[in-house]
This record gives sequence, C-alpha cells and structure tokens, in this order.
Amino acid sequence: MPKLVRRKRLEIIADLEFADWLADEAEAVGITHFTIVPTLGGKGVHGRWRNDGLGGQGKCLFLSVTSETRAEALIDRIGPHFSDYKIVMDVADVEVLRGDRFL
Amino acid sequence: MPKLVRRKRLEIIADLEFADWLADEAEAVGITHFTIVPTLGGKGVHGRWRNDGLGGQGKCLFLSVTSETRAEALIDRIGPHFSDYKIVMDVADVEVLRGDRFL
Amino acid sequence: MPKLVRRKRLEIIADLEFADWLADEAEAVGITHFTIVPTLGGKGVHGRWRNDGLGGQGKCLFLSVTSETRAEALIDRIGPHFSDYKIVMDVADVEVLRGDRFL
Amino acid sequence: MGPADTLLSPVILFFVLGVLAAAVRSDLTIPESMAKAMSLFLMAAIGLKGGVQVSAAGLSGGMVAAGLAGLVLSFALPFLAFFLLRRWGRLDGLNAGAVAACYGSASVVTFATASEALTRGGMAPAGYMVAVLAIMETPAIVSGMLLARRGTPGRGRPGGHVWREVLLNGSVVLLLGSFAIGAIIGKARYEPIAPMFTGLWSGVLCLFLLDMGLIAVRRLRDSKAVTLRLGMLAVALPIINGSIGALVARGVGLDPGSAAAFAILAASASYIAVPAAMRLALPKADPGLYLSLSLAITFPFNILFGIPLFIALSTALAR
Amino acid sequence: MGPADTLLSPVILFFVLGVLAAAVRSDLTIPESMAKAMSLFLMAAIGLKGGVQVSAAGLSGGMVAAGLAGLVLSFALPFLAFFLLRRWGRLDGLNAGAVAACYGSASVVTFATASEALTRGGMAPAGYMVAVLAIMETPAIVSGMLLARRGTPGRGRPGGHVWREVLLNGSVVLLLGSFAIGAIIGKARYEPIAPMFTGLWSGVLCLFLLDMGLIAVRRLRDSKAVTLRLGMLAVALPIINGSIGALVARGVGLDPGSAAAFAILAASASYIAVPAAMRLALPKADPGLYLSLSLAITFPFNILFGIPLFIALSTALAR
Amino acid sequence: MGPADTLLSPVILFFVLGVLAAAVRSDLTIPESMAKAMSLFLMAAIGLKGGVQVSAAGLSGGMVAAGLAGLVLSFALPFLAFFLLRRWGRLDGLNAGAVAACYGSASVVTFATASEALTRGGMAPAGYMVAVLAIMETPAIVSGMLLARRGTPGRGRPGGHVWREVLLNGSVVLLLGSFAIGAIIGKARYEPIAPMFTGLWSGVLCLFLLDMGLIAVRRLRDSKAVTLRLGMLAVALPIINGSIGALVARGVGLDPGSAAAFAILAASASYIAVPAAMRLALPKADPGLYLSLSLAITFPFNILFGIPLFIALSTALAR
Ligand SMILES: Nc1ncnc2c1ncn2[C@@H]1O[C@H](COP(=O)(O)O)[C@@H](O)[C@H]1O
Ligand SMILES: Nc1ncnc2c1ncn2[C@@H]1O[C@H](COP(=O)(O)O)[C@@H](O)[C@H]1O
Ligand SMILES: Nc1ncnc2c1ncn2[C@@H]1O[C@H](COP(=O)(O)O)[C@@H](O)[C@H]1O
Ligand code: NA
Ligand code: NA
Ligand code: NA
Repeated sequence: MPKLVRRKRLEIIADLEFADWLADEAEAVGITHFTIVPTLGGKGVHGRWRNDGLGGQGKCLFLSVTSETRAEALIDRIGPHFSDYKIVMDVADVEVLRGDRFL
Repeated sequence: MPKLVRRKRLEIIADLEFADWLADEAEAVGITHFTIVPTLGGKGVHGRWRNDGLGGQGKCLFLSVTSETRAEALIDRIGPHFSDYKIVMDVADVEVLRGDRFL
Repeated sequence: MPKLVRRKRLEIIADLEFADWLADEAEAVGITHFTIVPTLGGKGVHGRWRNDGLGGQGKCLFLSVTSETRAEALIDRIGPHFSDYKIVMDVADVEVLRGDRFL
Repeated sequence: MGPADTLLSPVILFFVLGVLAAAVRSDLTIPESMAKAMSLFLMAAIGLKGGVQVSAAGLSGGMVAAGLAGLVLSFALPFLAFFLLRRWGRLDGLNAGAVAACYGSASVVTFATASEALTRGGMAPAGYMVAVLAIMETPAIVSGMLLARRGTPGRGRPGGHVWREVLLNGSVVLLLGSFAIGAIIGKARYEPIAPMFTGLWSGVLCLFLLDMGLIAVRRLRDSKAVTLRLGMLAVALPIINGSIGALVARGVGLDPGSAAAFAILAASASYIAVPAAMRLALPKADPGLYLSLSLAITFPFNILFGIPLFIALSTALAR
Repeated sequence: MGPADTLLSPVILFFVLGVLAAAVRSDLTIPESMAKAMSLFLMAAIGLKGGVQVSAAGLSGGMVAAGLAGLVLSFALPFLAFFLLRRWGRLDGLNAGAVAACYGSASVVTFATASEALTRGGMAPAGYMVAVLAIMETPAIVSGMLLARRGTPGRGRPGGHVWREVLLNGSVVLLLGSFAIGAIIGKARYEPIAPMFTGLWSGVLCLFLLDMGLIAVRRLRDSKAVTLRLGMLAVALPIINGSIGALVARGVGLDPGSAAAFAILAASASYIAVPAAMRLALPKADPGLYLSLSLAITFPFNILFGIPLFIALSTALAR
Repeated sequence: MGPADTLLSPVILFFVLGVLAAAVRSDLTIPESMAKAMSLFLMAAIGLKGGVQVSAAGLSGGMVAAGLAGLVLSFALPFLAFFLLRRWGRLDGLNAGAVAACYGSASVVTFATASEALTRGGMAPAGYMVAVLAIMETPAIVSGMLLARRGTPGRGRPGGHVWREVLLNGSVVLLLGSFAIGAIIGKARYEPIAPMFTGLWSGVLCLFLLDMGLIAVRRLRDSKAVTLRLGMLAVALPIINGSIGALVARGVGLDPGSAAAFAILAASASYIAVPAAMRLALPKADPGLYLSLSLAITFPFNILFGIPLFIALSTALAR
C-alpha cells in the first residue's frame, strides 16, 4: 500500500447537544477534523433509549482520525467528564493515506 | 494514555427488524450496552438496496464495545444464523477508558 | 472464537454524490459488498459543514470489509483523487466469520 | 366514468411521472421519512373517513358479511397463489410461501387509489370497506407461513416476535384505530380535522404515488431474482384474485362500488405490512423477490389496469 | 361544553390510540423528523394566531398583567416543587432541581390542546396568552438551576452554552418570532397562509398527539428511575400548580378562557425546551427521570383530566 | 402594491426571522428531510399551477419567445459573470466557472417568492414562466463548465455522470413533469388537489423561507473563502443580470408581470440544481464558495430588494 501511516480513530458516543462542546475541546488539543454520524437508539447503564425527535434522547457518534499524541491529549482533557456527561469512547488503530491531513 | 484497556468492538449489519432480537441475544451473553446507527443503502450478495422507507429494505448498524469473552460468546451464539438472516459482522480491537463500563 | 479470519475495514468519507462512483471503482477491483451510512455534519480543511438538505453539503460514510489485496487495489486506484474530491479514508484490521463473504 | 378518466387523473399521472423519471435514471428521490409520513397520513385518513361513514350509516349486515368474506378470502387466496408459484413459477417452497402471503393480503395505497377513482366516478365504496381492508391484512400471513414452513424446520430464530408483528403491526393498528376514532367522533366532530384528512387527501396521494413509481422501477432494476415466468404470474395473480373477489362480493350482495373495492383488495398485493412480517417469520426468503413482484409489477398493473378492470367487472356483474 | 366533549374530540382520541398502541407493544412509530416537523408547525401556528389576535385587539393592560404574572409564577413554582420532590419524593438535590425546572416551565402541546378545547367550547383564550406561554418557558430554568447547584460545584463543563440554550432556544425564538410576525401582518395578510396554519391545525395536532401517546408509554417503560412516590407527585404537582395558576389568573383579572389557559400553563410541565437546557446545565441529572415524569405522567394527566379540570375551576372562580 | 407591501408579507418576515435567529446563534433548525419535502412540494406545486394555466390559455407565441430568450440568456449570462469574477473578483478560472454557472441558472424559491408577490399585487406572471424557469436551469451549467475547464485537464473522474446529472436532475424532471401533468389535467381535474397545492402554497413557503434564512446566515459564517470583493459581486451580479433580463423580456414583448418574473429568473442564482451538478463536474471547485455567494448573499438580496426592484423596473419599462 502506498504511504499508509498509522493514526488513531476516536469514536465518541455522546448527547447530540454535546457535539459543539466536543468540537471545541478537540480544537483545543489541535484536532480540527471530525465527522458526526446520527444514531437511532441504544442501551447503556442509563437504560434503553430511542431517537424519537423529542427532548432529551438524541445521541450522535463523533468520529475523528488523528495522531496518537492528539488522541491522548483529548482523552486526558475530556476523560474526567465521561461519567458526568454519559460519554462513551473507544480508540482504534487505523492507517491512512496523506498522513499530513490527519494531525 | 490514562488507564486504557483493550476491548472488542463488534459491528453488525442486519435488517432493522432484527435490532430487538440482536439486543436480546446480546443480553443473553451479558452484553447490555449497544448503539444503533442508521444506514442509507448498500450492496451485497443479495444485490443493491436503498433505504426507501417502504417495507423490507432498512438495515442498521448495531455497535457494541465489549470484552473479548462476551464478544466470542455472542459470535458463537448468533454466528450460525448469519447466512439465514443476512447478517454481516466484523470485530476490531479497540481501547477504552473506564473498562468496567465495557463488559 | 470460531473460524475468525483477518480482513480490512475501509471507511471512506465522501460527498453523497460520489457514492455511486465509489461503488463503481470498488467493483472494478472486485469489491462488491459495502454499506453506506449517513452523516450529520463535520469539519475539515474546507471548514465546518452541516447536512442541511440543500445543495452541496451532504456527505456519507462508505463502509466495506474486504481482503487486504483488494483494499490495497482500491486505495491505489482512488487514492490519487482524494485531494481533488475531498475524500477521507481510513483502514483498520478487523476479524470476520465466513471469510469467503468478504473478498 | 371511462377508463381514460381514471388514467388521466393527477394521481395516476404522478405515478407515471415517477416511473418515467426512474426509467431514465433521474436522481429524483423522495426522502424516506417523507414517504413514511405520507403513508401514515394516508392510513389515518382512510381509517377516519371510513369510520365517519359507518357512524353515519350505522352497523349493517353488509358490513359483517363483507368482513367475514374478506377474512376467509385473505386466508384462502395464498393456497392458490402458492400452487401456481411452485408449478408454473418454479419457485422453491419457502419463497413461494412468502410471495403467496403478499398476494393474499392487500395494499393500502392500491385501495386508496381505487377509492379515489370510485368516488370521482360517483360510486364511492361503503365506509366499512376500510375495516375489511384492515381485516384482510393479516390472515394471509398465517397461511403463507404454514405453506412456507412445511419441511422448513425452525428453531431459535427471531420468530418469537412474529405474531406480535402480525397482529400489532403498525398499519393494522393505525387503520383500525383511526376507523374506530372516526366511528366515535362522527361527522360533526370530524369537521375541524377535515381540511387535513379530506382536503389534502388527493394531493398527498399524488406525491406518494410519485414516490411509488420511482421505487417500483428502481426495485425491479436492483433485483436479480425475477424471472419472466414470475413476472407473468405477477400480472396473472391480480387478475385471478380480483375476479374471485368480484364474484365473492357479488355473492355476499355488496353494492357495485364496494364490490369493486373488494375485488381490488383481493387483486392487490401487500408490500408494506406483509414483507415486514415475512422478514422475521421467514428470514431465509428473499425480500428482493417478493417486494419486486408485489411492488414493482403487481402494484403498477393494478393502478393502471386493475382498477378500471375491476370497476368494469363489478359494474357488469351488478346488472 | 362538558368534559365528555373534550374527551371525545379526535385530538384526544388519537392520543389514547397512541397510548394503547404502545401499551400492547405495537410497532407503530412516527418518524423522528415528522415529529419535529409537526412541532415546528404547531409552534409557528400558535405564535401566528396569537399575534394576529393581538394585532386585532391591540395591546391591553390584561396582556401586561398576564405576562408579569407568568414571569413571576414560572420563577416561583420550582421552589415549591423542589421542596416536595426532596421531602416527599426523596430525590437528591440535583435531580429535584432538574425536575422542578420542568414543572415551573410550560408545555406547548398541552397549551395547544387546551386552546383547541377552549375554542371548541366557545371560550377561546386571548391571543396574548401565546406570549405568556413563551415568557413562562425560561424563568423556571434559572430557579431550577439555582436549586440544583446549591452544593454541586461546577467547573469546565459545557455550561457556557447554557444561557444561550435557554434564551435563544429554538422554541422560544419560533414562538415569539411567529407571534411578532402575526402581530405585524394582521388579519388581512394572514388570509393566504390561513389554509395551512388554521386549516391544518387540528389535523396535525391529532397526529402529533398520536406520537406523544406512543412516546409517553415507551419512555415510562424504558425508565427505571420512577418510584411510586415520584409518580404520585407527577399527578399532584399539576393539580397544585394549576390551582395556584387559576387563582393568580383570577387575581390579575383575566377572562375565564384566558384564566383556564393560564392555569394549564402553570399545571403543565416542559418536556422539550427545559430538558434540552438541563442536559447542558445539569448533565449529571438523569434525563430518564425528568422526561418520564413530565412527558409520561404529567402530560397525559393534563391532556385527559387537567384540561377539563382547570376549565371547570376557572369558570367557577369567574362567577 | 408598494415595496412595503412585499416586505411585510408573512413569507418575507419568516425569512427575516430565520436570518435573525441564526444571527443571534439560536439553535432553531428545520430537519433536513422536512426542508427537502418542502422543496419537493414547492416544485410540484409551481409546475402544476403553471401547467394548469397554460392549459387554460393555450400555447402562445409569447411562450415560445420567452422560452427561447430564457435558453439563450442562461447560456450567455455566465460569460459576463466569469469575466467579472476573474477580473474584479480575483478568482481562479475553476471557481469562477463554477460560480458563473450558478448565476446563469435560476433559483426556484426566488421565483416562487416573486410569483407570490406578483400575484398578491395583481400582476401574476403567465403560467408558462414555469417552463421558462425549468429551461433556464441547465444551459448555464454547460457554459460554466466550458469556462472552468479551459486549461483544467480532466480524466477518470466521476464526470461521466455529469450530463445525466444535468439533464435528468431531480428538480428539472419534477418541474417539467408537474408542468406537463398540470397541462394535461386542466382546471377541472386540478380541483381535488387544489387544497394541497394552492391552499398550502403560501404557508409552506413561509416555513421554507424560515429555513433559508437560517441556512444563509450559517453558511456565510462557516465559509472562509468569501472576500469583500466577491461579496460585492454577489450583489452586483443580480442587479446586472436582472436588468439585462428585464430588457430582454421587454424586447420579446412579455407583459409586465411575466417580464418581472423573467428579470428575477435572470437575477437569481441557483443553489440547489447547479451546485449538485458542479460537485460532480468540477469537484476541485469549492462548494463553500459558490454556495455562500448564491445562497447566503444573492438569495437574501433578491428576496428583500431584487424582487421589488425588478417589479418596479419592469413596470417602468412597460410604459
Ligand atoms: N459499550 C458500548 N458499546 C456501544 N455503545 C455504548 C456502549 N456503552 C454505552 N453505549 C452508548 O452510550 C449510551 C450511554 O451510555 P450509558 O451512559 O451507559 O447509558 C448508551 O445508551 C449506548 O447508546
Ligand atoms: N463486506 C461487507 N462490507 C460492508 N457491508 C457489507 C459487507 N457485506 C455485506 N454488507 C452489507 O450487508 C448487506 C447484506 O449483505 P448480503 O447478505 O451479502 O446481501 C449488504 O447489502 C451490505 O449493506
Ligand atoms: N481526520 C478526520 N477524521 C474524521 N473526519 C474527517 C477527517 N478529515 C476529514 N474528515 C471529514 O471529511 C470532510 C472533508 O474533509 P476536508 O476535505 O478536510 O474538509 C470533513 O468535513 C470531515 O467531515
Ligand atoms: Na390480495
Ligand atoms: Na408549569
Ligand atoms: Na440567473
């Protein structure tokens, strides 16, 4: 494969209302690229939920491919809020082309 | 990174009607956390499809981050149905904070 | 785990209008299975965008689990267009059941 | 009311526009949730209007007779369809059962389009035909499953949800529920909601059929499983079932308008409620197949030719 | 207009249909974006109609008095609710504050349903009550937060967005904006848009309440946090708050129709605007809890019993 | 009909509400699929009504002349725009071509708002202007691409789909298809669907323009590529193109109402059909740029100032 480089793929499940906050926090550690994916529903320690369009139930999947350093920095920064804000996150190893686009 | 622990990320593509069944089967092996993501369309051995809102075409992406043991247990349990129910699944290694939340 | 085999998970973020083109290019290297997931918005070098239903802003996530060879072939084939078409891609290692279904 | 009159109604022309647009591969699409919103609207409106009419006319023997006839017919029709699909269509038992269930059940939108044409032609069907529609949605699923499962052992599959799916299916609940509401509120209390459910009826039907035209062609193109023989059956079955329906309707003494509606219920094939149930009940059956046959062939056939045909047949039989 | 008349309106019957469908676990669902579209429609329509009425009647002392009374009441009601939720409901301070904020604020759909019932009964509330509704949406959030945060230290959380969320909340902006537009255009210029905003009003309300019925039952089922004591408070609070509202309305001299609407605003609990604000302001509070109480218990209670009750109470007080 | 009358219509006021709400960063949003549903509705309604009017008035020389003039103008206008964008706007050839294509084409919603204003003012444009609108959507794409591609070598890109995209574009198909349906059914058969397509027209336009106001401001904020010079051109181009349009309309002898509509078609810039085509034809061009100019500057300018301006100009020229 041509010039594939290692990066981290951050996947964060959070209330839709926190999307802007996540973007701000990501920006603060230098992560400026992300994509937000909708969800239909799910289940966790706080029970089952469905995205029914009325108050208080919409979650989104915040996706960002970034460098290990910045991924770590973001986790350090927002990790302490995870249990308060009901945020769930996982990190995976991925490879990308054009590594300079994934800082 | 602070206290990151290894988990498995299960990604299952199935007919939307099977979401509740998947949740039940997951529950049976102790997986109680998942998120369901919508889809727009796709293609497989059964041909191209689009989520056009009428009967029979909607699929979803069932996402769960869980322990290796439980991931294995779920695969053992529902694997035999994959070809009957047109279910597609992949498993990846991921890392998470607060490992106790991802059993 | 029973008969899990290694595959590559390709995740491509591109304008919704390119979905058919991506499917054609994938087909050309023998990748015939994919799923398309919607998005709500995001941010990159071209700035912030929201999927507001009017011209020019919708992106999608094109997902395909395939063999390493074919993944490489597709990257070789469409990689040169990434910067022109504002395409973003990452590749991850995953494991699947029924490896013959993921060529 | 001549057939030209039916074919030149805006409702049908929008369907044709959808078919043509998809045929030339235009990118015109109706958002999924708009399609779902329109189908919820149509079901609520159809139920309400039927209920209001029944509340005005009162319960009648015709209503009970039509309901029983619909129940029996929906259960029986899949047996004939199954036989033809296996013999002439060369289909395996599993898929033949799933397809047969669709043809025994009925299509709400075909019924709605027929009601529209009948009302325009001055022979509006009786209000209780909506209840018959709701009754005919489910029995076919039972016989289709019986037929498909002979020799297909089932275990541990999501089948536990099937009965719930069938009986508490969203469309059945909404149709019968709106019918009941219409019967309770009656004509006077229906007035404030009439601008929506009566006023917008034809307009929404136009856009819904535009979408159906688009989807019918696209499904047919995406599907690989439809053979020529099966395609022919998808035209023959509505003719056969509709004729049986017309005769039965005559037998139980329905008025010509209601008889035409009954025939069209028998002729139509479900592509919403039954497929949703079949995916759980018979997950190994191919949705591409039964959806293409019922939605992409039988549905357009009924809209364009079946409706005028069975109106003519029922009128003739009534003489 | 008797209570039977309210209970047998199509709007209420569709709500009951939703409740029953969800109770028997039917899969009937309204697409999310259809629900959002309907709530935008209802808010625009309610604002426009209020504004047009105010433009016809002109500014009045009653309007200023009602607005001030609403402002004070929305700020004050959470204190009582908080006290009851902590003592009798045994809730921790954080969640008690969040729940109290919901009960101080008001529910647009409850108001809309009440307007519908009052108008049908010939005692339509004054147009400016829409502005009172908009005014009452926010102050409760302030007092709810004050109550919840005593002893809950806050730092570095998304709270920076809270004030924006509260004051520039979509529903407040749309309600007040449409109200202003209605007041500017007046009756003549409202004519061309009346077929949509007046004509479809009751019909849309039917389908919206169908959805609310479905959601109320499903939320209650999914939630684990609702104890019997809390459930009882979710019925007691609207009765208490509504009675206070009716007395205050009498005090500032509102006409019976407006007084009933005022009482219902006090009795109703927000499940759209306030929960959205609470998720940012008090992310540790449990949305399952405050949504279940306000949406799944208080909302149905008000729709079925609260509205007739406070209409009767206001009529009695006016004598 | 004075300009104040245009500016104080509910349609325009909802647009202003959207602009203000987004400007103060309210979180008010219209769901994506609701916006798409409304734009499908508007295109179907506009086409139907134009077709019905043409079926009543019959084919005329004016229709052919206006159609040809529109075809030529749409092809020619991008050349002037391209020149100005490169020289005065300092834009590279690629982006200048993409922007020029938008300004040569036309905006359905601007046309709809102008029709509304003209009809209210008693000078409704001829029915066939809808066909002119559909005709003007595409030629500009051809000239824009020709201009952009000089010196931009293209190979192996998704360009194969471009012609399909252009000619079978959803909006063109829906506009022309509905126009044809309107012409076929005529006035009598349009009656049953009039409550939807005529009755709801202004109301839907209100909510659609609310959304456009929100989006225009948000796009402008998110985009970084809009310089002051380009912003000025986004105001100058509609004035120039609209004036040319008014003169051409006078030249081919259109009545004042149709001439004003023609001028507004020339003045307006596409932000739906053309951008969708440009993304495939010129993927290297920046959508943020051409969308911001046409949607966030030219569109509001035309809604607020262009429409009254060109109505006045066409009225003056007609004397
Ligand atoms: N392990 C997980 N895998 C996938 N989604 C999860 C997981 N844990 C939590 N979630 C999602 O995050 C939401 C909130 O989690 P919780 O705070 O545990 O209720 C859940 O409702 C799920 O949608
Ligand atoms: N290898 C794959 N990668 C991504 N999506 C897949 C893959 N295989 C199947 N799918 C999805 O699952 C659906 C059903 O697969 P199939 O049963 O092969 O038709 C397809 O239409 C795709 O949307
Ligand atoms: N590193 C990344 N992680 C996640 N999404 C990305 C990333 N880079 C780009 N994207 C998405 O792709 C879009 C186009 O990227 P760009 O061309 O950089 O503007 C962005 O708006 C994001 O939605
Ligand atoms: Na049938
Ligand atoms: Na209240
Ligand atoms: Na133009």
